[in-house]
Amino acid sequence: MNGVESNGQAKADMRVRLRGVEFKNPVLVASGTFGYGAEAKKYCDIEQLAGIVTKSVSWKPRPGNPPHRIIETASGMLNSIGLANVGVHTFVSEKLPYLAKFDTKIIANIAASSMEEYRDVLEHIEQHATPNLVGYEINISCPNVKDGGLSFGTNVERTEELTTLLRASTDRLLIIKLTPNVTSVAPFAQACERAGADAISLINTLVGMSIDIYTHEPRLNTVTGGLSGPAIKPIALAQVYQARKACGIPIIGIGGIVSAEDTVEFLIAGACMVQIGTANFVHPDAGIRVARGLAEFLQKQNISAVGDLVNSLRIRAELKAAGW
Amino acid sequence: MNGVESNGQAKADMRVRLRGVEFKNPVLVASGTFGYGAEAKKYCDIEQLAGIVTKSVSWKPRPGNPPHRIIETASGMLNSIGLANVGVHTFVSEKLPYLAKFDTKIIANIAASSMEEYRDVLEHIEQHATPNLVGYEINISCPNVKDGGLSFGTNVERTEELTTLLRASTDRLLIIKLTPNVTSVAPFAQACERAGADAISLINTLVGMSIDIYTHEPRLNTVTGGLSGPAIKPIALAQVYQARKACGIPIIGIGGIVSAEDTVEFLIAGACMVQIGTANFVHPDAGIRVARGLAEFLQKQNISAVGDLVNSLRIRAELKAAGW
Amino acid sequence: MLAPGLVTLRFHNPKVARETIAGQFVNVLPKAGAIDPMLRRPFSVYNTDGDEAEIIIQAHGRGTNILADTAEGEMLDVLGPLGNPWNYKSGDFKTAVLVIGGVGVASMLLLTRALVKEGLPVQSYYGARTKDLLALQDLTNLHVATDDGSEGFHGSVINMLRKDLEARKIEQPKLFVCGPTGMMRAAAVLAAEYGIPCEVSLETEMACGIGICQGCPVPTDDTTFQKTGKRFRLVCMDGPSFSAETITI
Amino acid sequence: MLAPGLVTLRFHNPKVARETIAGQFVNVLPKAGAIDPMLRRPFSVYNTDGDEAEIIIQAHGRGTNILADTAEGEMLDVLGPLGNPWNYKSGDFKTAVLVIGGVGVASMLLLTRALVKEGLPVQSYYGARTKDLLALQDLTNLHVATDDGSEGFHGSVINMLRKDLEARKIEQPKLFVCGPTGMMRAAAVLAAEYGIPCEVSLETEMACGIGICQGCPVPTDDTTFQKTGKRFRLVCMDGPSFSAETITI
Ligand SMILES: Cc1cc2nc3c(=O)[nH]c(=O)nc-3n(C[C@H](O)[C@H](O)[C@H](O)COP(=O)(O)OP(=O)(O)OC[C@H]3O[C@@H](n4cnc5c(N)ncnc54)[C@H](O)[C@@H]3O)c2cc1C
Ligand SMILES: Cc1cc2nc3c(=O)[nH]c(=O)nc-3n(C[C@H](O)[C@H](O)[C@H](O)COP(=O)(O)OP(=O)(O)OC[C@H]3O[C@@H](n4cnc5c(N)ncnc54)[C@H](O)[C@@H]3O)c2cc1C
Ligand SMILES: Cc1cc2nc3c(=O)[nH]c(=O)nc-3n(C[C@H](O)[C@H](O)[C@H](O)COP(=O)(O)O)c2cc1C
Ligand SMILES: Cc1cc2nc3c(=O)[nH]c(=O)nc-3n(C[C@H](O)[C@H](O)[C@H](O)COP(=O)(O)O)c2cc1C
Ligand code: FES
Ligand code: FES
Repeated sequence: MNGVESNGQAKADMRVRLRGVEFKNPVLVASGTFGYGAEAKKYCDIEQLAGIVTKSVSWKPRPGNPPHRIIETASGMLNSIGLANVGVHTFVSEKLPYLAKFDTKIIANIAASSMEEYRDVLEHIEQHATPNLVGYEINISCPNVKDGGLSFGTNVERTEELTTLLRASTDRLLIIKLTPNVTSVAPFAQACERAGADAISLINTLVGMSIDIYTHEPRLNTVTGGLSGPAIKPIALAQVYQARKACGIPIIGIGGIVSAEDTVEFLIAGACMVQIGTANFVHPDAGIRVARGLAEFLQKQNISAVGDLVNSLRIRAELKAAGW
Repeated sequence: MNGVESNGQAKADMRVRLRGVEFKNPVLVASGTFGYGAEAKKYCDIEQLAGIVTKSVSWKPRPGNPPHRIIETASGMLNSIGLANVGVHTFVSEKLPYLAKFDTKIIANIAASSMEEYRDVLEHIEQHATPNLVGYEINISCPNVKDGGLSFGTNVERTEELTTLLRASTDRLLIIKLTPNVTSVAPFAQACERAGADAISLINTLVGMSIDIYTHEPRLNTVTGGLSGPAIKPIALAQVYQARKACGIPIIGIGGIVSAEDTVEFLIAGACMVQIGTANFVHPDAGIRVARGLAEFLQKQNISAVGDLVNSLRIRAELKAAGW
Repeated sequence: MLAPGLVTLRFHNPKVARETIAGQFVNVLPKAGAIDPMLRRPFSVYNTDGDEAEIIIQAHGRGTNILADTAEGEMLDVLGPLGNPWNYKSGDFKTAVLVIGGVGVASMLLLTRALVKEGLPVQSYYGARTKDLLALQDLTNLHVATDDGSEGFHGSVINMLRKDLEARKIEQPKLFVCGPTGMMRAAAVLAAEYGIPCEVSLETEMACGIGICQGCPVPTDDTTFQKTGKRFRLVCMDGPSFSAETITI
Repeated sequence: MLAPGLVTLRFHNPKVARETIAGQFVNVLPKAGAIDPMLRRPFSVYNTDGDEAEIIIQAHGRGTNILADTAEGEMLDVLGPLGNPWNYKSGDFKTAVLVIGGVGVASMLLLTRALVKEGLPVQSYYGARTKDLLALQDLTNLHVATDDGSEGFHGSVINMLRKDLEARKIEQPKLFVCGPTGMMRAAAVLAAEYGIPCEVSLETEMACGIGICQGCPVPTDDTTFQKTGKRFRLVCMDGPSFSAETITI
């Protein structure tokens, strides 16, 4: 399956497995940054992506927040979309079937305001699952709606309880998406592991704010919003590293990734896959650019499989001894 | 005292008071980003600054961490200086007397690894206080030394206990410097208020990381370090706003400020003063550039006193009603 | 230079040049490879000519300042054409009335051309603060208004238009409006008053320009909301031009 | 162009041009007003001439690529002169031996001039990967080594120097070394072996260049630590050149 390049060098094995599921490569596109595929299709050959994490879906459709929803910041952006989505019924009747046409994996991201709603949405999708729907990403970390799950994401017990509940409802991949807006991500990673999650993904956006100095009004209509983009990459990387030390389940790294080099950092820190978010807004084909760049990197570095990079951080002995 | 410009417009009143202490303007330079004054003096007319927050001082001198200590990131930087400092004895024998020559206020920043060390350092400085030493900033938030106070800064009870202890030891300004690496800054702000702090300052740096993709080693010798600069401004602003809602004591805003406009955002969000950090590395006179720009802004906007900006955020009624 | 502060960028892009219909826009990266500023900036396609296209940039912020400084020969990273065309084939008018404020002029050349091709008469009402800010070329049957009276009608372009509507000078008009929000709102009110169709081309912040970020909503008006169940429409996908009566500007 | 990949920037700055002593550096902003990349970049002052100064830039990263693209006439934001000069007045040598690798050549022109002014003979040992990468002008008594043997000695500049030291060709030498870390380390070892003074000019990341960030430490060697109590010295303030025996490269 792994081809040999004309220069004789073996192509690196880009495949990744998450429990039974095999992905083409480690590069997913992040929830809320790729729509439901149809919009970006024109600019991005979806089938070159490992998979698409769909926009958070809730039981009922949500109109989202009033404008302004996005503000550019230094090497990043704030958003306050407010989980605008079509609701789970349209999701299963229109979006999933549309996405089923592509040779790529689909992970349905779910947002809700109660245990029951999370379960109901998941079970409804289970009942209408399409062949390439491989799992769920549970958004307990949206900072810009009042009832967007952050009350779960900042509470270890509720995170564990929710994960246990959802675990009972599906055999597909169950991925819990964690928030960086906590003192330590470690206990959350451990709670997810205990409750049987297949993986965790992190980070969601950081709580941020911007003010119009002439009107004295917050620039985002929800006062604060979620910060994403290259600005947050160092924070995301630190949290992936801390989660890696804390738990044994796979980690999907997210936050400020724009290049193959960024991706390699996340893999070394301990993630086995990554998601591309904000970068899709700049280049709708960012995901495949990153995947392609990653393959080239592996080949240049003579690394035969992408898995060899995962969790390959080298910390010198004296630092380890000093407790770092 | 407030002059009138030749064009007839009154100059805005830039003064700020923190309890008994009057500052020329709201612009301080942040701890660890301006040395002890001597180095930057050549490039910056120190007397135009409201004051200098000195590099964190501990009981004994600290050599700091081995290289590499700084890494540039997207619109920011990571540092792992490791609280390199001369120790409190040299601080009072050399640094404070040197700083006493300038017509500006000095705030001594203290870092320690135990309650007793914090108190001892503070009391030692008290005994050797110079006339322009107006107070203390207590660093309970350094993310890049193992014993750098973050164990205080992420624990509400210890924050309160420490503040109470130090309050008993000084009548000078007592400012507690908070970390953004917590789930919510609100209880910390409240603990400081309860324990009698005169003000809180925030934010210190965010925990971040960077990896050399060729050697697989962390780029900073301490694996993780502290993220500062424009990248973190939206986060800092949100935390100032959240602290403002939570407590009644003055707030000093810090984080990514490079311009007068940035400063105005922090004032509107609820800070009454700001500190310039990383920007000093680019322009050692960043503080006076910002102060001058702020005076011009006030004049152009016909705002008669800088205090009028403080906490002037306008949130529309419907948003308030919705709980934002 | 068209007028002070406006810069025209011409670039080779067969796709944009050949496929753009009047009213569509492109999303342009201020600086390829840079991560600050990071997001693309949307601009109306001003002109197309063979394989080349033009945009007009009013430099006033981080991204537009960089773009206005683009040197001859530099590469421009352009995504487009995006959005929907002006709805100039709606058939509910006999005279197209272009109502233009400031850099809104950038979406009017292609529209004028398209209308002329359809055989529809065009009247252009163009307002600016002062004479020097007018970018006059390419407009047909021009009526100029300046706030300071330095040229044409002394006052707002909306007041000038109101007088002409009052005097029934224009046969079965439809307004095509692009300019500052205040002007678009006033035009919408005027159109409602006279019961004439009115289309406005909106500006909102955009992260993607292609419908994947949901960052560019415009609230619908209550009737439309009740009819469609949609509280918002997306300026990049559903617009940028909307029938004024269906939205809340 | 001096050599492929090296760009010379000449700028008007009376302070830098008049005050710089050989070995000092300037800290240059890649792009004034930009917040990414944000930090200044340090460069040796290569040449001074009246009110003008020159630096040589090897473009290989975000900041140096931007600087290498600086257009004629653009403003350059330069802080300096910074750091200490080469210690060429130490009096403990009769022949100055410049040991140069790659872009380390940038700090050698002013040093050569200063040494000549002091009446001290200069021998220049200059190594590069290949012939084309050598920037040869301005060097006195040049001995060239290339890794690929395309010019001069075939091998490392350190081995070439070792042979000449072995042959006692050089009278009471002192080494002034600037180049890649590995080369500087090797030069220090060589100097220790022969018991000759050696000064190395170090490169570390710098945030400020003026001593306020503490970001640029170099560890002292154990003896120096025991004598001074200082575990680190700052490259920007205490350096950039150090007596090789006092530090741990
Ligand atoms: C469909 C459409 C067509 C447009 N056509 C033109 C045109 O032909 N010529 C022209 O000069 N301008 C046009 N604009 C406005 C132009 O996009 C903004 O002036 C530009 O994005 C401002 O960028 P900046 O970096 O200079 O400002 P900054 O204030 O630095 O931008 C910060 C952020 O806010 C956004 N933003 C700021 N102002 C506006 C605005 N008025 N509209 C939308 N986003 C904004 C930016 O895109 C960026 O994301 C159009 C806007 C839209 C939506
Ligand atoms: C005292 C001194 C004198 C120097 N003189 C010269 C000279 O004359 N000519 C020349 O071409 N180079 C010189 N250098 C090296 C030059 O500063 C770096 O090549 C440059 O900073 C790299 O910036 P970048 O943006 O291209 O690289 P990036 O990798 O994008 O830079 C990221 C960060 O790392 C720092 N950094 C990266 N490489 C180095 C390095 N080798 N040394 C120090 N900091 C680094 C940058 O300053 C920046 O903060 C000197 C360095 C020092 C300390
Ligand atoms: C506009 C926007 C919308 C988003 N919507 C969602 C969402 O619906 N559900 C979710 O779990 N995360 C959402 N996110 C978070 C991203 O999936 C991702 O975690 C975050 O943006 C960090 O990655 P990035 O820096 O690559 O963008 C959204 C992010 C952005 C910028
Ligand atoms: C190099 C460096 C050293 C710092 N040292 C200290 C310190 O000793 N004590 C402290 O309280 N904060 C220290 N800080 C944190 C700053 O005072 C400030 O809180 C932080 O950098 C955020 O502000 P900025 O984004 O403007 O830099 C340091 C920051 C930097 C970048
Ligand atoms: S700009 Fe992204 S959806 Fe419209
Ligand atoms: S670079 Fe800041 S102290 Fe040396």
